[in-house]
Amino acid sequence: MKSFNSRRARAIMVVIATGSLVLTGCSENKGSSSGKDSKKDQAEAAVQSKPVTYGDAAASTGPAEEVPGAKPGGTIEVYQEAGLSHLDPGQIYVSDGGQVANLLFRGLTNFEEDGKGGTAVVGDLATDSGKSSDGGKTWTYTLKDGVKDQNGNVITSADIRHTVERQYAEFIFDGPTYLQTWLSGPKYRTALPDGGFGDKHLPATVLDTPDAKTVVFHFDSPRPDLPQTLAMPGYGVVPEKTDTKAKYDTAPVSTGPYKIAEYKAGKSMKLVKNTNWDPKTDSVRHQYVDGFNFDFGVTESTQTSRLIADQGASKNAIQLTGSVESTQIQDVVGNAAVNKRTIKGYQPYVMALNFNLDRVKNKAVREAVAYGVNSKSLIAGEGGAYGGDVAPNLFAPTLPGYEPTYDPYGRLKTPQGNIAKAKEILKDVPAAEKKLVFAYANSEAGQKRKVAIVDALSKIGIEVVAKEVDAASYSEQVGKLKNPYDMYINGWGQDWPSPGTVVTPIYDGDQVADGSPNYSHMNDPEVQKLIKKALTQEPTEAAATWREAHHYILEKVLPGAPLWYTKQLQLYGSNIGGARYSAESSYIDVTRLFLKS
Amino acid sequence: MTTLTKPEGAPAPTGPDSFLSVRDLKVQFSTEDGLVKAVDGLSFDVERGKTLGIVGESGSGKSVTNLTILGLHNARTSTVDGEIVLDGKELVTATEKELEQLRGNKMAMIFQDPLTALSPYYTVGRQLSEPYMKHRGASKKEAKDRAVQMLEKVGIPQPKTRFDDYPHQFSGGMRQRAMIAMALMCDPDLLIADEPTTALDVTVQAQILDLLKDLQQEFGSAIIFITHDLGVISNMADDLLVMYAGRAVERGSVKEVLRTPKHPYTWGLLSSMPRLDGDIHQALDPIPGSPPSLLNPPSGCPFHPRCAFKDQVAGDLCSQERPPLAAGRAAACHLTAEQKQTIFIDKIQPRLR
Amino acid sequence: MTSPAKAEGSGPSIALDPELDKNTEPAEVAKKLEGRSPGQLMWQRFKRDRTGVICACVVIFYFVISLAAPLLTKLSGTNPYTLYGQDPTYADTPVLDEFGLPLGYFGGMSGTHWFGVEPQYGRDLFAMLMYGMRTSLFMALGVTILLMVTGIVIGLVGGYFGGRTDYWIGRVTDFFLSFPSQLFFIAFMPVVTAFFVDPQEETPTYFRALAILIVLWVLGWMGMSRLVRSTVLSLREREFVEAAKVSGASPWRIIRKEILPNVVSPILVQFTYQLPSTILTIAFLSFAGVGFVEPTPDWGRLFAAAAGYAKQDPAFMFFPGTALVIFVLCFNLLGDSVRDAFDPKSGR
Amino acid sequence: MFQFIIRRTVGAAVTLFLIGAVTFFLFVAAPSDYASLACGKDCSPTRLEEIRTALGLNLPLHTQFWDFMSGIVVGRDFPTGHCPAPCLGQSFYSGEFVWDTIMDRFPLTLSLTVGALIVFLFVGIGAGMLAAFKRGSMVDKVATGGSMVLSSFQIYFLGPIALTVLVYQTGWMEDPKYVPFTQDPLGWLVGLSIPMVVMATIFTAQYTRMARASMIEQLAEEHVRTARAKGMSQKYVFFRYAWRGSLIPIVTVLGIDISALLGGGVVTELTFSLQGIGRLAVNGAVTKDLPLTMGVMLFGAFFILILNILVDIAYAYIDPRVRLS
Repeated sequence: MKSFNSRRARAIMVVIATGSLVLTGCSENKGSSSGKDSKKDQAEAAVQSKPVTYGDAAASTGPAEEVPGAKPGGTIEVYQEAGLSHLDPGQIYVSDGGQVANLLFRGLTNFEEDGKGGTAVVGDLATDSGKSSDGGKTWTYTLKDGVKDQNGNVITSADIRHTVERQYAEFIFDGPTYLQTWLSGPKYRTALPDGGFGDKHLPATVLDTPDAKTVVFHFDSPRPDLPQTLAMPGYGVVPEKTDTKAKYDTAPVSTGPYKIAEYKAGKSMKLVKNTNWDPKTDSVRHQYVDGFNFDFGVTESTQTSRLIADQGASKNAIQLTGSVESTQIQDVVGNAAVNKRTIKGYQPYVMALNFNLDRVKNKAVREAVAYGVNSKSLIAGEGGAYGGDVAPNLFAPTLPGYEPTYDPYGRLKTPQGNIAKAKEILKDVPAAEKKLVFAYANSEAGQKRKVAIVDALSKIGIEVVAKEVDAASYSEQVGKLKNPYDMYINGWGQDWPSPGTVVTPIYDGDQVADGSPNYSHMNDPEVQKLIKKALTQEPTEAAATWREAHHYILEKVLPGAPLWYTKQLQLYGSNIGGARYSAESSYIDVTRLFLKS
Repeated sequence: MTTLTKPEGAPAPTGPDSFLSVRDLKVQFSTEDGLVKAVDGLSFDVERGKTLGIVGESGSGKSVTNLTILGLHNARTSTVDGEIVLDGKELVTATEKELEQLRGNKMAMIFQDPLTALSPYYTVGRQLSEPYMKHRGASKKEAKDRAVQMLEKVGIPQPKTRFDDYPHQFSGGMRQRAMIAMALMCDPDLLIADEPTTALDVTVQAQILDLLKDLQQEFGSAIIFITHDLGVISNMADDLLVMYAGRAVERGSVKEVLRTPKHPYTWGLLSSMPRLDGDIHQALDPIPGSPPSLLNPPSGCPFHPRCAFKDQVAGDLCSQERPPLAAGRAAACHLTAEQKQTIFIDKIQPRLR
Repeated sequence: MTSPAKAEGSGPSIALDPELDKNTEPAEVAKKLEGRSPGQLMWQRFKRDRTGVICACVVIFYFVISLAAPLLTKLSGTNPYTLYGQDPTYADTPVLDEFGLPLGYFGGMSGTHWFGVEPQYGRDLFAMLMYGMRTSLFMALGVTILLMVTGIVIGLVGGYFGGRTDYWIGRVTDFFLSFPSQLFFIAFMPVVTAFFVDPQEETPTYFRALAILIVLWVLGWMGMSRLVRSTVLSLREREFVEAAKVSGASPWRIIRKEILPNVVSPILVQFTYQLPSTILTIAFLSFAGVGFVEPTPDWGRLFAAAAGYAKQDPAFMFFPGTALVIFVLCFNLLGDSVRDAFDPKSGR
Repeated sequence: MFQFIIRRTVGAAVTLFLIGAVTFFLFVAAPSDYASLACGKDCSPTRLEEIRTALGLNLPLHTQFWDFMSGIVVGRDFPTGHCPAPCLGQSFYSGEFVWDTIMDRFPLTLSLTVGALIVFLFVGIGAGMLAAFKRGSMVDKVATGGSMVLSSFQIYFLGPIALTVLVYQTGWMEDPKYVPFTQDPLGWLVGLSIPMVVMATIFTAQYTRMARASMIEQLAEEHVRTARAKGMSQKYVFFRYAWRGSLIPIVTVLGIDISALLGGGVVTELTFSLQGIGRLAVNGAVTKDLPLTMGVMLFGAFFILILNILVDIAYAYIDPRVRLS
């Protein structure tokens, strides 16, 4: 799962909107059309949804291609509203941690983007993106020469094994679980309770390290996506000798181009150059600037105001995972000079109104809601056209297999809801079933969503009981199997560009559990069959299977009504060079930034 | 002897021996409720070494008059007319700076309530020394010596240690003594004592009065002594001025005024005063009614609404015409001298027995 | 932790001594003659204070329009809940542009939307403001009255009975005063709300109001209590109270007949200061995200939300902001006038 | 004096204990499961139990409370290490010792509140006294009127305006930031000047009005008149005699305002994106981090108590009657 945002980011509810106070109120606002931009975005999205290619040894050899005009020196200011929840790579799953991990940690593989929409997986610590055999059941990685951590220790296959094995330990709980599950099954923790810290290790039939440079993974079924899985920040290497277990989370050992010089949780972090990082071993990252100063606690609205103003230190500043404050979008987009300094693109998230299938059993009700919801008003709450786009289905534009015109509930035609149709469907539904409990996070954004949902659904004759849930525990609360709610809004995004990372976690009946992202508790044998089939198929065949599953889920089951696709709009200071959108992270690409002066 | 020869309202050149001369003084306050004539055409003189007593009810303008002499009236809300001449110096037109030089130096005031009149935030010694340092240019040391000397003079035991005490550490009587000491720091030629003993018990009162008398003899100051206690006045003052509604209604030497009062108001004052040797069964006889509004004073004689004898005056004279206060020993009343004599002997004197 | 009694006696409305000082002695005498009660006097003086009268009118006007919010919105034909910018019913009269900002002049002012519309959802600002003022004013009124009553009772008891009672009341007051109340609001408003609510049901707005009321009340009565206590302390020593005691009046009678009438003026003055500050505190709660939630119209939240559109849509801030500033200003000025009317010495 | 200090210390300790108790039990009473919050997404029942144990949530409530409170005095031992006294526990969330976190953030809040305090006391009392001195003049009207209008504004309203005018539009000043005073006093002042002044503005008005009123009142006091009767100059009387007395109501109200000051600090920190105690409180509340919330509340109360003691000392300094009784 790539959850929509870090817990803390969701939790920090207080957004103080700031704005420059030039009285422009007396001029008439005739409304400008951003439709053009919208179409451009759609085209870009198509580019973004290109499948990933697997790079060979040549592509994996450093140094990375020079960024045009790049020059060394200077320190980049990084604005971020909420502090990082984790620095232990094993615990990193959410995007803010991922962005930082890209500067600090290296895994076996990494994504490399060409800036034109092409994304490749290349070898990072490994010489290439991995060699599969046995029909995709066995993957072999060879480590590059001369890769050292910040202490100058050479990274060996033992470190890789340790990195994998520590994921089995109890103190790692927020990171990705794909690899462990594939290696040892869903109850993987029982396979190695002490996480490899003792004498016990995974058997060589599962994870083999025949020599200091070779790592071999053995799976019981084909895992064609492994190179992409290993590129997740959560599988960044943790050198065995310097692992401090739980304490590692605040003081990790760096293998990337930068290392932590000072870290004050929730307040600030200073990164400086890691002199033991050798550019010749890295085909993706650069080390142009001397360091990064992370400034946590800068609200999105302050970030936006500062970056629009572009004064002093803000010229050297970027937003890490924050985006332009929704109230200030017009100031950014409406001003050509500022608009030049933006990063735009689709994020991988699809926001959906998920139904608790254990409670809302009448499909007519779900259908009526799907017809009746007002995507436009919800998007308006996110900042309008630049905050999101109407989602006709459950696949994001960044996902391979995205179908822009697949629109079973007429969302594109009536983005404000098809009230007549919904009413008609509800005609024969007894009143008791028309009362739905809607849970929302008690934050500013959550309250806005509540207003839109209640407004839209009351129009079609649904009685909505809006129940606030503490913003910090929203995911936990609605993630409970026995939650008392009928519907809730959740966002979901791919972990890597494959429908498998969307359909499997959120619609696979096997995943129904407390805290599972299968928020609708959907357990449909037909879907499970399709998932099983697709996961072992080659990409082109799999695409068709995923498509079938998608259509089946949306039309036959309807576990949730698609609402909107989220879009990214980030701003950076005028002195920042090399800024571009990373389709993989859906944020600014931090590996290639430099300061112009 | 105080000269009491000038007719009221007719400013006359100050006599050679008249140290303070007040002529036709008018003080008006503008309040939110209208214009208040607190003092309305008052004249009197005080000689060096003599004491003028001023009596009157609350609100008769006694205190305002004396604050005005010192220039301590509220300049923002009040206007002052007439003249006040102190030792040849005109005070009404004097600048604030000139007044500052005189205050506490040439003229000093002893306030009524020693509890509130001394600042709680500074030591008694400091409060005493300040004026001496300012007016005499004395050093801290000199001022302290002087203050200790004065404290001793007014009868404060251990003045050296008491110098550093705060007022709240003093008893009421001691505070009043300290007040007096403070007023006398610079040997003032004019001392205004505004009910200096009202707040004190009788024994202390007597001590303080003796003290004042002694000091007057020693320094030869002129004293204006304000009180509504006729007993105290008879003991202290040489001359007496009776005030009512911002005006002088009777004046003369203390003996004259107390023995043969000529104004119905003075009669009232005297009869409302209990006497130690009086018949305990005889009821006191308060003046009927209450003091007049100064916002809207009664026409004619301001005392007429309360006057029991106004029907003896022909016609509406009392309510229409303000009786003048003649020069010297005089009373401002429309009653004829004979009428006054008859009334006093028939009705008032028996009660004073 | 004891603050000295004398100093306490000189709180914000220090000049409470009903006896005027010597300078105004004649005036006082004059008034007595005219035989008006202090209340009448106060009223007369107040009537003459033009600023005070204007402010009183403004304040009354606010209360009237708050009361009449449903009527007024009936007049404008709008309500604070309809999303005019998003509702398909109103699709033919667009009020928002692509950025969710109001179309037209000055925040989308028009015959339908008198004060324009709110960005993003396009709700009618006039209706939102009217209803929002209603929420805030009545909340503030409720809280203030509770605070005053509690403060008066506790202050009276402490001040009148003195001794041990006063000592312990003083300690309790100190305890509450050392509470970091604003931090407490943020941390515990959700908790207090949760106490009242069945987790299955929607939190009714009045529960939320109740929670706000309780928290502000519990942490807000101390100022009033201290003021009343110190006033009562000084009154207790006064002759007329002594006289009443000597004549055998019961404590309750003394409090009611002798003391209460004399603390009315500081209480009234304090009230006029407390109410606007309570409004601002409620606005603070909304700002910190622990006050009322959408879609309950709330003045403070409106103001805080509008601050975010200061540049893009200044009109959105203009109306609620101006209304708030004028209201707080007038209420404070009114407070000054009331104080002056009770106590001309302290005034201009 | 010694007795005074002893008494105050005991009182403060009792108050802190009670505030700790109230905070703790209110927090615990809230229907949130902290362990499951900390457990993360992949939360197995065993893991939940482990977290419960690690956080001490499996212990009886009174034990938890006692552990926390005694830790302040004697320190505590956590699996991650020893937490020396004064130990305010370990954050559920970041795993840091709360005391360390608070100590890291407190200098900012202290700078902000004390800076604002100094600004509003100086400006407020100064303007109020000036207004009283020049009563009825233009100066008086501007000072009183201006303070009235400003007091009707809010930090979150003035803050953005100040930023826009001084930083974003003109670039006259840098974005507000905290530089330790010991490192660069000038940078400290410049960096925090906008937040300090904005925060002070809200309070200034009240103090201007109060200073003016109490000054006018003092000027009518008899002892002030006595001082004038002694021939002391108007200025001397004004700035020595009247001033002293006029401070007493101001100091009284200041004592009551201290917790509001801390609250003002919260809003200011939020408005200017500064990282102080206020932000910590919000984070603690939002993430349901009990030790952090407890720590911040206790520390806030401690701060208030300290400032209150300072206020009482100021009292004694101003009024000798208090000093000796």
